[in-house]
Amino acid sequence: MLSEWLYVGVFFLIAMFLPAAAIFIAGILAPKKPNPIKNSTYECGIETVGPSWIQFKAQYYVYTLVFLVFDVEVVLLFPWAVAYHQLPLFAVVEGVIFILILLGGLLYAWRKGALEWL
Amino acid sequence: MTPWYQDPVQFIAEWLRGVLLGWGMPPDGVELVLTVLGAGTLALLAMLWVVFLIWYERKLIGRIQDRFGPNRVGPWGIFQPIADMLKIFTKEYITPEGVDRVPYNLAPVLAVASVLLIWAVIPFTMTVMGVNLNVGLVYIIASGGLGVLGIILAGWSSNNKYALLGGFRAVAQLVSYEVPMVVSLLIPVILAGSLGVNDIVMAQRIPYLISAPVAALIFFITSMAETGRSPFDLTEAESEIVAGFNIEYSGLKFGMFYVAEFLHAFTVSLLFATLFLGGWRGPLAEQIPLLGFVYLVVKTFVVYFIVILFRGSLPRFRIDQMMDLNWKLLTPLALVSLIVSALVAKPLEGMPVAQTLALLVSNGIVLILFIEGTGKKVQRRREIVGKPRPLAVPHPEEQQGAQSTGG
Amino acid sequence: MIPLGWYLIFSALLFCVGLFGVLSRKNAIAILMGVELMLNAVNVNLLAFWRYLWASKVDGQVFVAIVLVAAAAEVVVGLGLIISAYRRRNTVVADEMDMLKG
Amino acid sequence: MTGLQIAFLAIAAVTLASAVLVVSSRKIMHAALWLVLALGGVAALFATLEASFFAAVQVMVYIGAIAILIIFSVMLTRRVMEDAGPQNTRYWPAALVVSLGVFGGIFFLLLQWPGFTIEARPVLEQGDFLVRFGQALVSPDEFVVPFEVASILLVAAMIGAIIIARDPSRK
Repeated sequence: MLSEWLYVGVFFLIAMFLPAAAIFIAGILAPKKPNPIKNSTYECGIETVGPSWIQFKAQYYVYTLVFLVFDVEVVLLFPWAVAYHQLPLFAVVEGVIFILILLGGLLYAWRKGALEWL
Repeated sequence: MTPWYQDPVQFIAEWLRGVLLGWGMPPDGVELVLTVLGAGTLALLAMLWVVFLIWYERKLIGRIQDRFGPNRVGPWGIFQPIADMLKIFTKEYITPEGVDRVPYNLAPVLAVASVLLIWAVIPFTMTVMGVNLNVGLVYIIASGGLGVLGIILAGWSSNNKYALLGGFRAVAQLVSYEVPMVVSLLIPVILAGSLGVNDIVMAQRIPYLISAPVAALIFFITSMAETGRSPFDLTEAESEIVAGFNIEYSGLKFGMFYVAEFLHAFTVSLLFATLFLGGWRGPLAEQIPLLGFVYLVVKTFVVYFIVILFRGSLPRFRIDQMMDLNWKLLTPLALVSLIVSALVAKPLEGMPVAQTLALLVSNGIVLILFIEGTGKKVQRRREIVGKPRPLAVPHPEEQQGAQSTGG
Repeated sequence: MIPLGWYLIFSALLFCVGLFGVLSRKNAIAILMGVELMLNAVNVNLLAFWRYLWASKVDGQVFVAIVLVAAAAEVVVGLGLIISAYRRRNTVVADEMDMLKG
Repeated sequence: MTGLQIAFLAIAAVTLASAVLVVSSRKIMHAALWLVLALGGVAALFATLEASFFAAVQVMVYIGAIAILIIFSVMLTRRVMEDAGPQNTRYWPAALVVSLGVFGGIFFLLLQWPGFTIEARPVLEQGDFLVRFGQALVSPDEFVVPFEVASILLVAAMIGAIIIARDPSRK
């Protein structure tokens, strides 16, 4: 068990190291001739953030929120799914009730218009 | 011991272990060295593989669009990506003013790492895999979360409104499509009774494409969306938000996002082949592990071909259509098919053929019902939009007169 | 092997760092981050006791799952409230959110 | 000192350092990014505890979902806090005293406790632990009520948050 996670840790470090090394090497090979105009932000549009812009973004936020709830519910469903073969029928039905509650929440959010892109 | 040509990787590992032990290294040290070597080789091969993928995909897209594709450097242009690589390695990094240095440089690294991480748990043959983690599927989903983090970092640290907007869009899209994907992955878990990727492959005497076609379909669509390429490439819609979250990146830092995208497209094909097409399974694959690798590669390339075909032939979705597709079709469909599969498979346990048939039929019914339902809705919308609108409307009185005379 | 005490001291430290964040931060989102740290400290503790004392039972892990659910619900509602307050009052400073006073 | 102990100390040090930065960083966005690192460190500690499932779930839920949601809200509200000066209230020394006091209390209690130096038993029935976990979650004499209530709680939280967070100008 621990050796498997050791492998995962080593693999994670290597997976971070390889692209970082590539970027670093390219940084050495590449020319460096910065000048203020080249380094300015594209279209110079930094401070165009207004209240209307923020209102527009709220929909992104609602999607993330619904996603978080689904993610956690699925985490609870994973052990149920793994144990599926060892469960009697009524235990499977309990899992199904769990999913039905989730589906009900989704339908409610749908009817409330939370899933509409505006 | 099996002959070397049947399972070369195991053979080399055994040989290396013997050599290192012969040098008098402690056993723990030997294991650590083997772990580092194995992980390093796997990750390096996966990254170098991108060179081939870029050529293959460009060639194929060229054919789809009635072009030759790359054909100048080497036979069939096969060295084109290497030439491109040499070029991009010597391109200047332009770091704009006001970026947040550490997140800005971390983002491309995370984007590549999140895709590479998936390779650690994929079984290439019966014996050769990075690690046989018993929670492999959760691990795969978790590594996807790191990719989302990379994009949000890129979008925010660039200090650019287009990058921020693109980052918001990309994250909303990736996060939304993760919901049906995760739910549809529960169905193979139910059928195999394990979260380990190799266990799922082992359990596929009949590929899950047959016993869980709806889950396979949802997984295919959502993983296409997760790669963020056409028809789901709203994150980099040139006409709307210039280039999306990676607008301020240049040189190899941009190249890393590019690499991550190509590698991701191949990796999801690999995952699809593993989870739904039986991975390395095939005739004689258990006796000769090397043969399993060949099966896996063939299956993966079939899926990869379809992925590229989709990319080359479908137009981009509008963002509201894309979100509707996810939340109003795929998510309910995934939940309903999960319920149906769980209820249908239970009474028929121990009868694999009957179970598979029942699952296939019930999946088909669910799919048809959903397509019927949404089809009608789309029809209605089309009627509203597509009502004939005459350019010049006659005056109401005139119209009445015309009608009375005509009648 | 690692003694159990190491995990307990670690989680106590993490809990207190989170507590400091909750007590001292102005920004409501930062307060939520402190709460997250505290909940994580609790999870470390639960899993450490599970591993060292009741490794053959699942109760410890079920507790962790429930804490996870509670943390998710707390973040969802808490951030929803913060965003709503931000819209109405244009502030995320916890002391300035006094809407119940009218 | 075994390799595992060194790994533990390194992970714990990184986690605590980033936790301190979470609560002291001036830029709220940086605090959120340090939070990601702290959560990752906790996930690594779960792995050392051989709680595989929760190590992976920690990354999937905390980093992949909760941290993303927090970063989103920071982005949505960032303009207000940009130039607001120090991020801690003026009572922060009092908060520090309270936190240190709580830690001192816990530490003192731990020293009194005889199980302080317990070492883990090496054997652990890992094979079908997840199966056992799943059975416990839906078995009526174990945790089926918390299981279903968790679902209701989450759905209720989702609905509540949607209603709260909706654009007030929209009908």
